[in-house]
Amino acid sequence: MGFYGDRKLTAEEAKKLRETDIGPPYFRDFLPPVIKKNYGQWKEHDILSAGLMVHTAESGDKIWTIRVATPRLIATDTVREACDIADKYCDGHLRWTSRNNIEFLVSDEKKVEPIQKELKERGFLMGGIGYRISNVVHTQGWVHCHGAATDASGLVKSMMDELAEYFTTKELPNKLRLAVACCPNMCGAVHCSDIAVVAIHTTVPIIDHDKLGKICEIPTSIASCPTKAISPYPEKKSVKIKDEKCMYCGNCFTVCPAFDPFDTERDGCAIVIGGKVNCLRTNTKFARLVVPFISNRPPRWPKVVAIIKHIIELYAKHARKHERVGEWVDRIGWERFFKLSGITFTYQCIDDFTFMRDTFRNASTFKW
Amino acid sequence: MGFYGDRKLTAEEAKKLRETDIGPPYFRDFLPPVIKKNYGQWKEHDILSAGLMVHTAESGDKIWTIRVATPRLIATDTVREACDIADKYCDGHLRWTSRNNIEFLVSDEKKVEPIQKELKERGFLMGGIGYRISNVVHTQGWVHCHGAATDASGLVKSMMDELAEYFTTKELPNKLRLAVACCPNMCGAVHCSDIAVVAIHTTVPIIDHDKLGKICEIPTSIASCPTKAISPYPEKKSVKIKDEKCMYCGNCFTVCPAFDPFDTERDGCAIVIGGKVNCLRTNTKFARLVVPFISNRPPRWPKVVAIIKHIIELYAKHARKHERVGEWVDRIGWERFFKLSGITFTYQCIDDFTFMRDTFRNASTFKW
Amino acid sequence: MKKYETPLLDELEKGPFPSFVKEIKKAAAKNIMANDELGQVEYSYKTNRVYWKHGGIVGVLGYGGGIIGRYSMLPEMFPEVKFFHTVRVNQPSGWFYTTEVLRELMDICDKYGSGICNFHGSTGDIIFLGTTTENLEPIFAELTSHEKPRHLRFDLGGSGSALRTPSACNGPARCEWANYDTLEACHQITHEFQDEIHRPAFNYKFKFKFAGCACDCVASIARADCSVIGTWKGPILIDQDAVKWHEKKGMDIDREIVRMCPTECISYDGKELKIDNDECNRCMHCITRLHKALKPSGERGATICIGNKAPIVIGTIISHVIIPFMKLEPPFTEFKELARKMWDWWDEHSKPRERIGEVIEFQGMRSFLEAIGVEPIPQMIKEPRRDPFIFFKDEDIARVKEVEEEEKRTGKIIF
Amino acid sequence: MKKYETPLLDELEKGPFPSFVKEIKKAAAKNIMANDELGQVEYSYKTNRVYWKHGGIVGVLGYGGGIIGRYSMLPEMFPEVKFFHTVRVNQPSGWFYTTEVLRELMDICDKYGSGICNFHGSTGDIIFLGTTTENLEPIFAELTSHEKPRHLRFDLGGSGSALRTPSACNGPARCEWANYDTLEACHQITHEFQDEIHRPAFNYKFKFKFAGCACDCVASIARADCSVIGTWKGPILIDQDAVKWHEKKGMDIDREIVRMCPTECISYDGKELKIDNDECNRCMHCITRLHKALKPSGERGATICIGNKAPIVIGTIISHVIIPFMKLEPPFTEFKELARKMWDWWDEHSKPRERIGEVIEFQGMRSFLEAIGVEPIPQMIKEPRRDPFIFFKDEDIARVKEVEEEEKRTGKIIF
Ligand code: SRM
Ligand code: SRM
Ligand code: SRM
Ligand code: SRM
Ligand code: SF4
Ligand code: SF4
Ligand code: SF4
Ligand code: SF4
Ligand code: SF4
Ligand code: SF4
Ligand code: SF4
Ligand code: SF4
Repeated sequence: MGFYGDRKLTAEEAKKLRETDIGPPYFRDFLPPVIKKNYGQWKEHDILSAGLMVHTAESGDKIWTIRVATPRLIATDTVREACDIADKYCDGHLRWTSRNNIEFLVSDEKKVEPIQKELKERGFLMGGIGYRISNVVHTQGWVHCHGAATDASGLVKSMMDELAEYFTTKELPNKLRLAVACCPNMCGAVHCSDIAVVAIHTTVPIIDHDKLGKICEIPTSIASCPTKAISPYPEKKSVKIKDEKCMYCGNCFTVCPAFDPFDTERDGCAIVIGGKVNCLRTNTKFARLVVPFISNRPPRWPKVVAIIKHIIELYAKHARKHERVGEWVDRIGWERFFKLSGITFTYQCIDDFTFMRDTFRNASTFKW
Repeated sequence: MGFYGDRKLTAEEAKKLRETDIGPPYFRDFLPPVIKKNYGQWKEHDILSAGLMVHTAESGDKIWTIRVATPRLIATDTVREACDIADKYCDGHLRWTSRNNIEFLVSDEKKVEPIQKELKERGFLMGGIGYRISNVVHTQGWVHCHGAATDASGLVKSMMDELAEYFTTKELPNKLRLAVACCPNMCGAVHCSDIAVVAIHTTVPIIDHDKLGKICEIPTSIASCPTKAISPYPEKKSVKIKDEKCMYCGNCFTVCPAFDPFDTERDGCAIVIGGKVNCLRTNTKFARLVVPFISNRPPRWPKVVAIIKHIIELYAKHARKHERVGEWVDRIGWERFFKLSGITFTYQCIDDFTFMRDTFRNASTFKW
Repeated sequence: MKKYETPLLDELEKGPFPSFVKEIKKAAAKNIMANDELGQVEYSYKTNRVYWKHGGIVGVLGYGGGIIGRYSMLPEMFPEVKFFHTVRVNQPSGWFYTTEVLRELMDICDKYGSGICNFHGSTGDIIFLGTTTENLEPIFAELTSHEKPRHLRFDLGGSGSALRTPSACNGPARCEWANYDTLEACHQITHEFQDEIHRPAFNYKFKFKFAGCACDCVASIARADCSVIGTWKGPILIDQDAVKWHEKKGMDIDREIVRMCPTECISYDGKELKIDNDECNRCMHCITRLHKALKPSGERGATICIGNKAPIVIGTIISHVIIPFMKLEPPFTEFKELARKMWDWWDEHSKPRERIGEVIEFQGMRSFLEAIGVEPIPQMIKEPRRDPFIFFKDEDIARVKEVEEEEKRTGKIIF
Repeated sequence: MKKYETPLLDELEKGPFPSFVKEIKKAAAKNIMANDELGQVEYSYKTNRVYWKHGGIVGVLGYGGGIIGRYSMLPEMFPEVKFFHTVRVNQPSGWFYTTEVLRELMDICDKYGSGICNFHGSTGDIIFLGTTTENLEPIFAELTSHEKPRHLRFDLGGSGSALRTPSACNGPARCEWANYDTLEACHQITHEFQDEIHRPAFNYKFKFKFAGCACDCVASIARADCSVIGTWKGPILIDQDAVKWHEKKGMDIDREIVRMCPTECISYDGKELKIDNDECNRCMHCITRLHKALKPSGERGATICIGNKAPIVIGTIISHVIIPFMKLEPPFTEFKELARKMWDWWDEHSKPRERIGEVIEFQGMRSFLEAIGVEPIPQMIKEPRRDPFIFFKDEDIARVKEVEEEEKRTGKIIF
């Protein structure tokens, strides 16, 4: 284990061994030979099944990719298991995707069937390629982050259990990208996802005035607030929050731990839909709020899951081929989406931040 | 003249005669009989020429409309001349349009030819109906407003002399709406016009500190500034302007005459294009800046006129039938518009006010 | 009368389009104010700047608006325009006139003013361009008096922080597409709110404009705080023969209609034109182009949009949907009540020089909707919010909790 | 080792999708930190809230970043996660690994950490989830030392107000559409800016992401301050036979391609597919769908977009075009210079916790473009400004005056 076996390095040893600024290793050293040879010379690809695609080079060489899901949070032994498989079928080469899937890179056509068989036997879930749901971009949640208003991993697991067949088999009109962010900092960058959950607080942070004076700077605390809800409170050498102006983003807490926005009853999830990253056909789109608040219901968040599934089924049924969720909704109109989905439209859906003006409807042309 | 002949009322008399809150007269009293009869029962219309259309009622009755241009600013005798004509052919009925044209309302088909002949002889310009340029919405300018950074009437006259055939004969892909505002207050509401001129200042107002202290309120002056360029100047009991923050809108002057934004060399015109009011096909659109500054060159503003004409000719040539200017440009892209038109793209075209974010291009998808 | 050389303005007498210079000269021939106006405008042309100045507020007794005070900066050079106020006269709905009333108006303008008018001001008024302070009361008296039998009885329009003169497209008077009586609405509403027009009591101006359909021939959405735009609820009726007629006349139905329909709800197989009315957003494109073949049907009313204003201070706003559909029939009670509720809210939440559209932005649409008693619906927006900055009231969370309780009881998710 | 009851988390072992709970338990079976992590997460599930807290900054000597300090709020209940820092390890470009290096990484994670990783963090790093303060230096030494012959040599990634770990799509390694070498670019740029990564000296974080084409498989435009998106300048080459092949496979070329082209520049008459390349905006739709038939040609490079950030404080920004086209070839000199110029400007104009996209908004794009020496062109914007609030510098007016002088001389208008 490690270069020094099981033995942990002492501080002294570490000091001697360490080097700085070496940067990441050179990726080329890790590429399979067929990729090295055909680097930049790929001609085309074919998607053979949900979990399998083949890329063909100008030279005629091919590389098969088998994609499997991971929960992202992964035990070292699971990585080792993947390594065992990659050793057996991929000459020791594998990669991860930008959405936390493992891709086994097979150069020998004869190994394509066997590796799939073994992966299946070992319980790996193959899929996510093509017009399907791939893995869910998500963040730390209760597993590790101090700011989490919900758990991310559990939500993802709950969602994907329900949607697994869209990963492994069923096709959709286009790719569908899901994401979860466990607070409005949005490390999951959910703002351009087809469907995403963003965890939110819904109570005004409680301020620990003693703590604030001691460990935080007042100007920084004031500046942290997007809606200018925070103002000085000289009597207490602290600050105060104007309740009506606070929209619970938690940024004051990010900047200073003396703010406490947590509330076991009133933390929960919002659902946003219709974002897309790429610029195919239409430009990058922001996801938009459709359900403002669902109480946290671990371990399975049944309502969050049900609503997401419902929207996906609507999308599957109504969108045209190649339309992403946002392209579909933009075509039919948001008023039609709310009617079709039966989702209650609330005040919260109406923007009241900086860009509200451009979200208001400036026309008598809408659908009944 | 008047009800009391030539004699002006004395203050005393006026006091006795005056009545308040009577409101405008009832429009129905002014409607031609055929309109009264078929009110709300019109079936269809036909545009017979640029200056002539006929509306047919469910009853089969018809009313012919002959439209003529006016400079909006009009001498009483010219109105009387129009009255003479209306008496002769329209049983004394006529109206103005929302774009300052006169419409003669003829109920008797036999009079349709003769009135057109007489209007022509008298030098009235018939036109503006259908897919053409109609009259120009505009404002007071040097003729009457204290705030004018250019003249409006003269600009309109100069533009329309050059474009007259688009009023009287030539067709365009759709209606084309022109407007002129003589300062950023935009009484001409040019912001949703196909092509418009908005007069602007380009120098930081000079403040008369003595005057300011005397006649204006300091908080009001400060609040007037959209970019927060104005701050207190306690030493002078006045305010000062941070030069880099001022974009010369003149609102401080509107609120307080101690600000002087006028500059004979640096007042001028900007050209905006691509707006539309109605929601046919596409929603209401804002006009967008294409030429940021052209020096005032009375009496004919040759450059302003030339650029407008150039854009109209491009539109005539490239747009699809029924496309408004903005719909055309949106289809081809603004980068293509600048290329086609050869108009120099400047820093000024890049938004740097509140909504800039949504005007930046968030995609690698543009035309070279 | 002084004779001004006007070489620059003379240039603007040339050319095919009607000339405002000719008009000023026509008036100047017999009116000394018009003559000095001519001189001062020429001087502006020569020196490249304006010579009017801010001035004290002027008006008629008991009114706070309707007159714009204006003074020459060069009274020595142009003494007759030392005072050169405008009088805003409230036009009749739809700008319909008889020659009789026009003549009478012109007489007043000649007698007390410069003999020059604007037909019309940008808001819709008849503008007498230029008069003196002492003439204001006589003009007002001549306009409003009912003493003598006559045709003319006009009132002043709005100015200042008041309700401004409402205006309307010609609507049912001469248009087949009017979905409500724009003219009657404009008239009755103007009469209802005379006090609000004449006695500025708002924090800033407020404008109504009435358009009979989405064509918006009175530019209401771009020029009125309250834009009332006619619309309907039933299907579009199709006369297939007339479709053929249009086709014969040269229309390419596929390119010009089918492909330009924003909701892609029209199809045409060369024989029959079909419209999926449920998906139509009533944009009026097909109806206006196939104007002999298509017409709306069913319930009529208007969409009410709020909030337009000019760019200063926070940038241009165009009106946005507040009431997707309101029946608009005399006596327009619902509409009048709405106006009052809006103004109350506006008054309560605004500072001076804040238009209602700005205040809706500052306060958020919710505060406004709650004040006027309207439930949020998706028709009000183009798209929902994009940032996770979400306000809740305790009652909102309580409602969510209630629903969630019910879900727990029934085992059924309520979307 | 303490055994926690985890009835709630146990629920999440069920179901078809891989379970993070199984993973934690797998690690917990032999790692006490993982075991207490399991306990604390279960407790969060039970009580509906998080139990991690803010803590002092921790790190390795000479670096200001790469470690996120984390502490349990319940050290009595879960003593082994009293300290539970994460170590961000800079992944290789494109997330390609050999089993050898992975095993070595796992060994380190087991020895010093909780035996749990994130593959990968949202920014791209390999994350060792949970270790103590005193283990940081040893981990760092084992990652970086070159003392022994071995495969693994990794460095830490970024955190704090620093350059964050850049990432790249797999690009030329396994994709036919890469317009530049995303992996090499990512690698060399990461190496160039080691100091900026490890020693936070910016006013806030800064992220690079490299995508080979408009598909943007690394979500660069939505997740990096500097998004580098491959594109090309030549025509799209068409293999008409392959078009037929796609058609035979069931593609409806008219519906799926022609009508979905955003610039309407494709036509298909059943025989020949034509593209008006001048009007194409290179959106990649047709190319990705007719992937056997179409491919880009001509000069290759990238569009550089700047400014993305998460919603707080002023709302989400997505990156916008700053350099429409830049050749991107080793040693990427132009790009590196651009980065330095950007950072200098950013540094000069920002306050702490202001991302570059925010500062571009506060200062206006001009200030930024001038600083990096780029002329404004229409490709940078979707549409020009709408309000008449226009800043000028004296030199701008001077340039206008010059042009106007020339126009006077030549009698020809310059547009
Ligand atoms: C006369 C008229 C222009 C014209 O030539 O037609 C006019 C003239 C003036 N407008 Fe206006 N506005 C006129 C229609 C408009 C319109 C268009 C409309 O109503 O359809 C607008 C844009 C729409 C809107 O209301 O937003 C308009 C937006 C302004 C503004 C900017 C208001 C804002 O919210 O930003 C100001 C500035 C102010 O209120 O102080 C303004 C201020 C003025 C003042 C009073 C100048 C001032 O600073 O005090 C002008 C008096 C000029 C004069 O010499 O008479 N005027 N003004 C129009 C009224 C005539 C009428 O009653 O029929
Ligand atoms: C007379 C007038 C109403 C009034 O009460 O005064 C009027 C009258 C008609 N309009 Fe209009 N519109 C009038 C101002 C407008 C305006 C307002 C403006 O220009 O400021 C608009 C909105 C312009 C905009 O979107 O920027 C307007 C947008 C339309 C449209 C939509 C055009 C389009 O974008 O596709 C139609 C439909 C059409 O052309 O078939 C229309 C159609 C019509 C019809 C055909 C309606 C009818 O059946 O009677 C009328 C004759 C049309 C014509 O002139 O070609 N009218 N029309 C106005 C004439 C102004 C003038 O002197 O030229
Ligand atoms: C670990 C990671 C989430 C994950 O589970 O993958 C993460 C975790 C944290 N992020 Fe993040 N961010 C992570 C990627 C992101 C991304 C996505 C990306 O980089 O593609 C974003 C959105 C994109 C962006 O940068 O705008 C992101 C936007 C934020 C923000 C908001 C920044 C802003 O400009 O608004 C914060 C708040 C802050 O900076 O104080 C933040 C702050 C944090 C902190 C440090 C919490 C804090 O308040 O100090 C989190 C530490 C959690 C922990 O327990 O380790 N994190 N963070 C990601 C980094 C892993 C890696 O290095 O690979
Ligand atoms: C492996 C991966 C790149 C990597 O370096 O890791 C990748 C690989 C490919 N992408 Fe991707 N994309 C990958 C993330 C993305 C992302 C980023 C993301 O999801 O966060 C996007 C942007 C998503 C968005 O717009 O919101 C993305 C948008 C695309 C598209 C555009 C889809 C569309 O909207 O029309 C294509 C084109 C296509 O599907 O034909 C594409 C096409 C492809 C192709 C066909 C490219 C090729 O010829 O090799 C690859 C297989 C596609 C597949 O999975 O169906 N890839 N692709 C990423 C796999 C993630 C995963 O595990 O599922
Ligand atoms: S989204 Fe918020 S809670 Fe989740 S990892 Fe990022 S900062 Fe932490
Ligand atoms: S939670 Fe957000 S809105 Fe509320 S006070 Fe803190 S920073 Fe301001
Ligand atoms: S646009 Fe400006 S200058 Fe022109 S009339 Fe209105 S306020 Fe006066
Ligand atoms: S001109 Fe406009 S921007 Fe300049 S100081 Fe006056 S109000 Fe402010
Ligand atoms: S707005 Fe509609 S109803 Fe009114 S005149 Fe125009 S087309 Fe007719
Ligand atoms: S009114 Fe507009 S949306 Fe409705 S069918 Fe006609 S073109 Fe389509
Ligand atoms: S971004 Fe383009 S080049 Fe990179 S992997 Fe995706 S499709 Fe290939
Ligand atoms: S790349 Fe996009 S814009 Fe270009 S031809 Fe293909 S679909 Fe059209």
